[in-house]
Amino acid sequence: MFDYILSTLIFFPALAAVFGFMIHKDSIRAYGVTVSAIELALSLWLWFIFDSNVAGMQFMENLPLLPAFGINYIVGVDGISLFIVILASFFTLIGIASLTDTKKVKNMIITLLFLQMTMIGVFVALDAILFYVFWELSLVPMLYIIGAWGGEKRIYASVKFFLYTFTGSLVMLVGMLFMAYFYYQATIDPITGVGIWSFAILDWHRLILPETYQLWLFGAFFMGFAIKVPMFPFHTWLPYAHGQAPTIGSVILAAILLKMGTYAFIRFSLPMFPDASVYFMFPIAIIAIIMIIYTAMVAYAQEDVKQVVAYSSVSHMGVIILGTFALNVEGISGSIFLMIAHGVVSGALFLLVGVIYDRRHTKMMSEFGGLASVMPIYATIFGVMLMASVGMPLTINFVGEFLSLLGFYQQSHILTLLAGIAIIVGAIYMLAAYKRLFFGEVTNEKNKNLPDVNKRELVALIPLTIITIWLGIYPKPVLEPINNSVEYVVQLMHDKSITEEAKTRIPNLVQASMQEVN
Amino acid sequence: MLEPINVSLESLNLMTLAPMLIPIIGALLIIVIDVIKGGLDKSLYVGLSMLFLIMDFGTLLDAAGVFAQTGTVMGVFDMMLIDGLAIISQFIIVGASMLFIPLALTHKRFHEFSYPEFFALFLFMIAGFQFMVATDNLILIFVGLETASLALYTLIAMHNRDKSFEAAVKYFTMGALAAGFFSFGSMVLYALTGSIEINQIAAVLQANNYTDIGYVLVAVTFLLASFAFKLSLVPFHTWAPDVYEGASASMAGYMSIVPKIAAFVVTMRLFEFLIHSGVVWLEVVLYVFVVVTMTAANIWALVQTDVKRMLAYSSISHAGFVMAAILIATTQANSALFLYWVLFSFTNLGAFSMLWMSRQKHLPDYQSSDHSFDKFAGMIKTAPVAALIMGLFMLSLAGIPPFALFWGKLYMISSAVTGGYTILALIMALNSAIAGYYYVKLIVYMFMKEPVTGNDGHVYVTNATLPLKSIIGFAAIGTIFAIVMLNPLLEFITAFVYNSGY
Amino acid sequence: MFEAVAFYLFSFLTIAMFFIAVTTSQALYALTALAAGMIFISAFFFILGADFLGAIQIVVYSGAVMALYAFGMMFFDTTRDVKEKKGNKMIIVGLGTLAAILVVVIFATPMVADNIVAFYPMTEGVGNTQDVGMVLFTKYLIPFEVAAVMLLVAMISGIVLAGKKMDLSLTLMSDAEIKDVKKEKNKKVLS
Amino acid sequence: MEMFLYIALFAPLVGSMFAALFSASPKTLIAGIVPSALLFISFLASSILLAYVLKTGGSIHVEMMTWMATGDLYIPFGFMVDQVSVTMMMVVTLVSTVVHVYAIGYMSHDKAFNRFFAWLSAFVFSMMILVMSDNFAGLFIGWEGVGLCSWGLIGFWYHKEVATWAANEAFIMNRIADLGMLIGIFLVYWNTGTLQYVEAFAAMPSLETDILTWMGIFLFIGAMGKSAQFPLHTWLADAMEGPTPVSALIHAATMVTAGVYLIVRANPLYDLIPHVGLFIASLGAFVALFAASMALVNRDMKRIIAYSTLSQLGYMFVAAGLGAYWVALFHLMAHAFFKALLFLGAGNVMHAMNDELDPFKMGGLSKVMKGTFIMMTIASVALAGIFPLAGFFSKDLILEVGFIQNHYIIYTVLLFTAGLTAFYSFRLVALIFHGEERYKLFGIDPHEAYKFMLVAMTPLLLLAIIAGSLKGTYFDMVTIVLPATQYHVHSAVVYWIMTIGTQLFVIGAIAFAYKKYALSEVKVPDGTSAMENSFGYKLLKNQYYIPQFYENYLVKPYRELSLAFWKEVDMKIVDATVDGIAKAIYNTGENTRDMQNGNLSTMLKWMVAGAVGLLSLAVVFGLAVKFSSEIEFFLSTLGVQ
Amino acid sequence: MEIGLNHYLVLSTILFAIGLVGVMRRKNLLLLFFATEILLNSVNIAFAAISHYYGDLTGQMFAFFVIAIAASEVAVGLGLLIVWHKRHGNIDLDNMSTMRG
Repeated sequence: MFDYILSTLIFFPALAAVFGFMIHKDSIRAYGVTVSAIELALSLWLWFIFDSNVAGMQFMENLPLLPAFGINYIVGVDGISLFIVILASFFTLIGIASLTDTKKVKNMIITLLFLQMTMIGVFVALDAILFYVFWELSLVPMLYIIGAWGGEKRIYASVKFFLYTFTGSLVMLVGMLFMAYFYYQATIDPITGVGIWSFAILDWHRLILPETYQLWLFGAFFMGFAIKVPMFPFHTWLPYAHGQAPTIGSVILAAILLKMGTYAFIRFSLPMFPDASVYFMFPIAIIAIIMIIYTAMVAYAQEDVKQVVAYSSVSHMGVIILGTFALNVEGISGSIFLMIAHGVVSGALFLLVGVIYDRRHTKMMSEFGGLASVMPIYATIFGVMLMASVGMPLTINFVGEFLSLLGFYQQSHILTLLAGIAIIVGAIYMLAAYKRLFFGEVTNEKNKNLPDVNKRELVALIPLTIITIWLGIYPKPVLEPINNSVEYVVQLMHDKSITEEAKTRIPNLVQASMQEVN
Repeated sequence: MLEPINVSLESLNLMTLAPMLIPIIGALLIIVIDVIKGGLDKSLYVGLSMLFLIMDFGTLLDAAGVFAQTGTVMGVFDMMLIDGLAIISQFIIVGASMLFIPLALTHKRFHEFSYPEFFALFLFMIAGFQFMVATDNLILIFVGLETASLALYTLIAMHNRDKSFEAAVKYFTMGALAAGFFSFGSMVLYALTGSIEINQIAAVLQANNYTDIGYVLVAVTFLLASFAFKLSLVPFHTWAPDVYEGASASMAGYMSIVPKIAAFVVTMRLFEFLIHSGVVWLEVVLYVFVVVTMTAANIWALVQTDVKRMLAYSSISHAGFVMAAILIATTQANSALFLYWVLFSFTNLGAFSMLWMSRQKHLPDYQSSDHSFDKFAGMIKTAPVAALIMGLFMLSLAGIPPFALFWGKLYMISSAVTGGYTILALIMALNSAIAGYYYVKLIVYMFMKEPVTGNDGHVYVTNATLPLKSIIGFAAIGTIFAIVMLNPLLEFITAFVYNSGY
Repeated sequence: MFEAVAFYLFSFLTIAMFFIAVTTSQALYALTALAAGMIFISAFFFILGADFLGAIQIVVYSGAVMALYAFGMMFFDTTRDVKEKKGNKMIIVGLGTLAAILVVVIFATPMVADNIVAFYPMTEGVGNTQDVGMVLFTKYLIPFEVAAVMLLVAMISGIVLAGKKMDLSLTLMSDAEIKDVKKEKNKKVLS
Repeated sequence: MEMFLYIALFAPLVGSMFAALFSASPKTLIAGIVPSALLFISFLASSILLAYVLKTGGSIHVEMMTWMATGDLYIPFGFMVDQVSVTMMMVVTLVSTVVHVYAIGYMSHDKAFNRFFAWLSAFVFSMMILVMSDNFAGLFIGWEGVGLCSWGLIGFWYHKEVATWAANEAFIMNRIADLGMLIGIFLVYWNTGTLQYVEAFAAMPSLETDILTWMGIFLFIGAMGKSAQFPLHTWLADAMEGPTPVSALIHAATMVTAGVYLIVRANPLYDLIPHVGLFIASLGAFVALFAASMALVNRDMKRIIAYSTLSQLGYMFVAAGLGAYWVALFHLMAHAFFKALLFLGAGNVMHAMNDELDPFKMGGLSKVMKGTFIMMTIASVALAGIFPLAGFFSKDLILEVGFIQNHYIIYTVLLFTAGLTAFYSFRLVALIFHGEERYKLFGIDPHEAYKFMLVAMTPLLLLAIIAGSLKGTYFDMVTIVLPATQYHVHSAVVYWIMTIGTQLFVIGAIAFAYKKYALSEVKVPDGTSAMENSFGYKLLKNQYYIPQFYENYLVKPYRELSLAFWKEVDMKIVDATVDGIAKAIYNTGENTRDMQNGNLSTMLKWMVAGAVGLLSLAVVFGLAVKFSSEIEFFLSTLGVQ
Repeated sequence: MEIGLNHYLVLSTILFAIGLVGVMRRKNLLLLFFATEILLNSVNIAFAAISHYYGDLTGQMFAFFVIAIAASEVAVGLGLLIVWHKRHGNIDLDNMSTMRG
């Protein structure tokens, strides 16, 4: 069982989804909650049996799929992916438990379970094509969720989401094929003249490419990842998708799906193309800063509270990107932690927006005002999440944001200063939105008697609040495994980098620790 | 004086004829049965055809075994050429036919199946295609092609409604023009080399070092034009949408697969050596063909309002995509072509079968054509399983992993990458993205819209019978679990293609 | 000399005939011109020593094909003037001449054709027909048989398409209608 | 001792959480009493720690647990009680205990009584973290924590638009400064490899001056925000929208002094960069004068006190900037006592006057509110720096520091400001407590506050009076960690002239204020008098037009730019490009689909056209190959390679 | 003046071009089929000529099969025309554009 835990994690929800077709629609919710609870238990168990001191991959499985072309079913988990996997199963449970949409609930739950399979698959896949399979497959359930349960412009939004990300990933696919080809060429046996086809990420990590190749491949992968993240200027699908998606869709999109892009940067771009990563560090940092400031300003201008949260996601993803391209342990660990943090916080914020949407069927801030006196508990939880979102210390976000910025500071002072504006502009739009929603007198008659959060909503929100604060105060259990794996990755990058600049930009941890010994 | 001819029977290698003879015998048998006792039910003929196809398949297995052992076999005065290409393509032809023929057992009655001749012609057509792929003699290619085409025109027309006649006439007329092109091209090649056998042509041209490049190009032009017609490459594609629309859905699906694989094999035989000899012109022209066909067909597919027509354009686009293999002309690319086509036949036949299953005789008010998009609105509510399966085929066609066609795309783009066609690889990828739109459009209709009033979902299964459902189920399973059979398939194809020298 | 005269004469005649065949607005003229052109083509075959082909040309084209067309013409009642709508003539003529010029330009240059070996050389002193027969029934046996199949296909197709059964379309009839028709008509018609 | 440390630190948190439990339920007295009691416990614990520190002269250092550890970065939750932090702890716990008790009375009629105490205690907890942390990251936790609580408390009456606006303004302005602080922290980390005070400061002397300068500047930017130094000062006056106990605790005694604390704490750094220190001192002097000038004409009781706070913070920065850290800290402590007292007194007045804030509408309140009158007067005297009250010892010391270090401009400015301080303080006292009972015009019936509130204020009163006498003990204690420079004017004559002169100047200012506002007829200004229309008055009244400037040139453009970014850039450029590409593709299809017009003739033409097109290409290519040598020759003559 | 292979090829091309013009210009299907016959016939001349000049029988073979194909096409084509004519009473291809786009 230990050996196949990852496969179990991937395919258990899919199997359950298939069986879900047979369940009567009145009982499907219980079924969904049970299944996702089991899944969460499994992933927590994975954490339990995970050895935090090991930097490399654990629970690897290797099954030939298309060995003739080097495609295998390889899965494994390390500190980088472990927590995102847990986050994915956690949010599926939260999502299903808090589901208020009663329309076609059976389809929704089955779709969610499929989505869960793809999400977990993406994060544990160690074969590029397997990764791609899950990566693309995840679009489909999301397309359905947005398109079938969304708002007025749901079809436009869902198709835009689908096509935009699909286009980017196809470019990435070409990049992957190139990478495999380069691997093939690098492994050509001089005697037989035959190379090895391999799409295994760990194999690719070992491959040292000339810088020009790295630059091009980095670009190709970048297209796929950047659109997914989404990075400026490829971000415009996101507001539509979030704006139109049902609550659960937004939650999962923000909490997990966006993380695929940033995760992929760490899993693919950095270790595979260290020199290109250094080369593109500043352009990407500038994009990240544009994301941070520009989208924060756009968020400030929004009238729809969900759009505020949506644009805030883009802004936060900018910080994650920045941390990733700090290319040192502090920055990368921070960005991974921020992925989890942003997942929890933005997921919770979307859930919170869903709460008032359920009651009023509008998300326009002008319709609200003074909710703090009508829904005090709601306002409190919202406030906690708001403060987490603006990066208040002792909340989960701060750890990630702090480390990301701290990390990048080593690379550039000015850019970090600019990126740091995040903490100002973030506060501006968030507080403005909070003020419009919760402060002031209750002016709208319809809001006078809104019920406060009910039990079902609390079931979803309380754990998130607890996690937000718990990991803000005590991030060690999460940060430690991340740190170990990141140190491994950074060392790998340093060792295989070829340009002078990369050697200096990417710290050499071995040397550093040697110095300490001396 | 003429010498008496002494040919030993063994040197003729008559076994090479077996795969083609079986359907011919079957066709003749069907006609004879009809003559002896008419009025028999179509299921008899379906069964008989199926039997003969299975036997045909069996002989192909045998031939494959022989090929694996001894390599390429020539037979009957070196007219027949049984190499890897011939075998794989015949597998596809016969296999796709086996998937097609049970589709005749619809719930509703359609005109063509009331004829025993339909089945006879169908078998003749298969034989024609088989001859076409199993030779490198231009005459036999031509005759095989015409046999198959004439039968095909008739099969289309036998659907017996205005649109099918229109389709058949259009197809026929353009086919006649294409036949003219083919014969003219062959004539020029003959004038150049004194031969009409592809390998000899190649040898002679090689020996002449392509001195008469102008002549060669004229020949290539006309041959290319005629095969571009068969393969529906833009701008020779104009027949395809109309013919697909006019033919019955099952026939349209069949047409998108079998004639094209036959044409691809011939194209591969014809152009492979030219490309390798470095005729830059051909490379450029094929490049343009590939890109234009993929892109233009995709763009037109975007604006279609009828699913079947959309699928027709999508088939054109897929053909363009696969045409890239001819351009790239490496073993990997050629293997990719066959791999792609095997996977494509599952998916596309499945998709067209779904349309076939939902074919009504009379259009309700809300439909503007047989398979307008409106018809599929809200399908998930009224016919969930059918909607899921249709969605599956669409996703596969769009190249969403892990469904069948993705692997074909993957391998094809990879072959472009390996072949050094970077830009082409990118264009192929981006075209897949454009194509995503119209496939998703149908999914949007099926899953995200409300059903039109008066549509209770019965319409989607109006033709459903057990055989139809089985075929669709088979196609669906093949589409989903393609990955399982992929490795042996790829190894088989690569070995056969490589050992045939392509 | 004779050859040259004959070539140019018949060239002129065939070109003229075919030109009439594609341009005249009288269907009957077109048919006649076509038939004449076919005959003149057979003359080339005879000039080139392909006697068998010449004979076939006359028999098949002038005999069978023309007869079929004539029958068709009467059936379709196209003896009256055929109105060719005014299309864009420029395209047609332009494309036609361009094609001709291009190919002629190429063909006007003599071929190098060094390595041409006659794979099936004509045997000296043997009649063309005999010669053809030899090749046809050895090397081209298979195409010959396939051609037979093709003709069979064509025949079946012709019969099926022109047959009476096509008058009623089962495709367009509902199940109830089909039942009624079945009762009335001979069972053999509709199986 | 560690136990006391934890008690001192976490007692407020427990109190806060206790009150938070009741935050959704109606007012319960217990939600006020328990946090107050817990704070008192915290105060006791702090006192014990103080005693310990005093006795042993050492410090207590604990590391509770790891917070963040990745790469080389290691940040624990570490706490340190040394002479400096214990001073701050005493100030914080004492003032907050007083304020808590006071608030039980002050907030007794408020619906959100429970929530108030939750926030207030949370604030104290944050402040304790701020002062007790042994590293910069922990300091930052407290730094942000107090900001958060300040936000919650300024906007406590969230149904008031101005209150929430002020809360957001305070938060955002503090965030601007926090960015500087954060950058400062990054600088510290990447240059010293640690964020622990001890290690970081130990490593600093070996660093380049440039780096240290930047470090100092960025950390000071952080301090500027919290301590509301120019140009980030506007929030402090607006923050007066919060309940008065909040103003007393946060915006007078504790939070705003965090900036000073930071500079004091980082004294090893600032010792290395005296030029930055001079800048800090100059800015401090400027702010002292600048804020005092605004207080002169203001008609809002609380704002006047806020400006005075601002002004005093300027003094503290002067001291800190000039290296007189212990002086700064001493003034901080003394100021906390009398300023809190002043605010609480103002709270009493507000209660009495039904939340009326304009002192011109009061007058003669000394009759009804004797206790408050006495307390506020003494607090004002202390503020003015009259011997022998607290202010005299701490403030005049700062003047001396300036004088001794030969910064005569600073000295002059501060001296002048001292006069202004005295004037506006007593202008306020005079307007409120003396003269005619103008409030009667407005039909208000003032009453003295609850007894226990006044009792609660007495410790502050006491300290405001006697704090000066603690100077010696204090000096001995803190100079163990702070530079022990004594600031004595060497010439006794000069010293006495200076001291007496200052006292006379100040007393003169007080007398002037009394003469103008207590003894003569005072009318409620209606905007018609010549003075009110003078440029200077308007300038001061409008706070030098700085808020307007911010509104017009920062806030509004930001809002407009945001809207433009959204509507114009995001929607019309970025998104429109994406959609444009999609539409272009779709329209191409729509426009070219007529190629397929269904007419067979057209189809055939397309086919022939295709073939002819290929043929043309073929001929062109064929000719090119045939005449390749000629073409090459031709091209070479043209100079093309 | 010697008549060479090129003469025949040129003739064949001219005839082929005439056929192409016919194919493009004819709107009556029957007459359109005439034009396709011309296409095939023109090629036949060239085949026979090449066969003659090379002394190789293959060309004649090809021509022979082309004739066979042409004949078959006529049968099928006429069959189609008959069905169409039965339904519509004309064989004008301009009436034949129900499917488009």
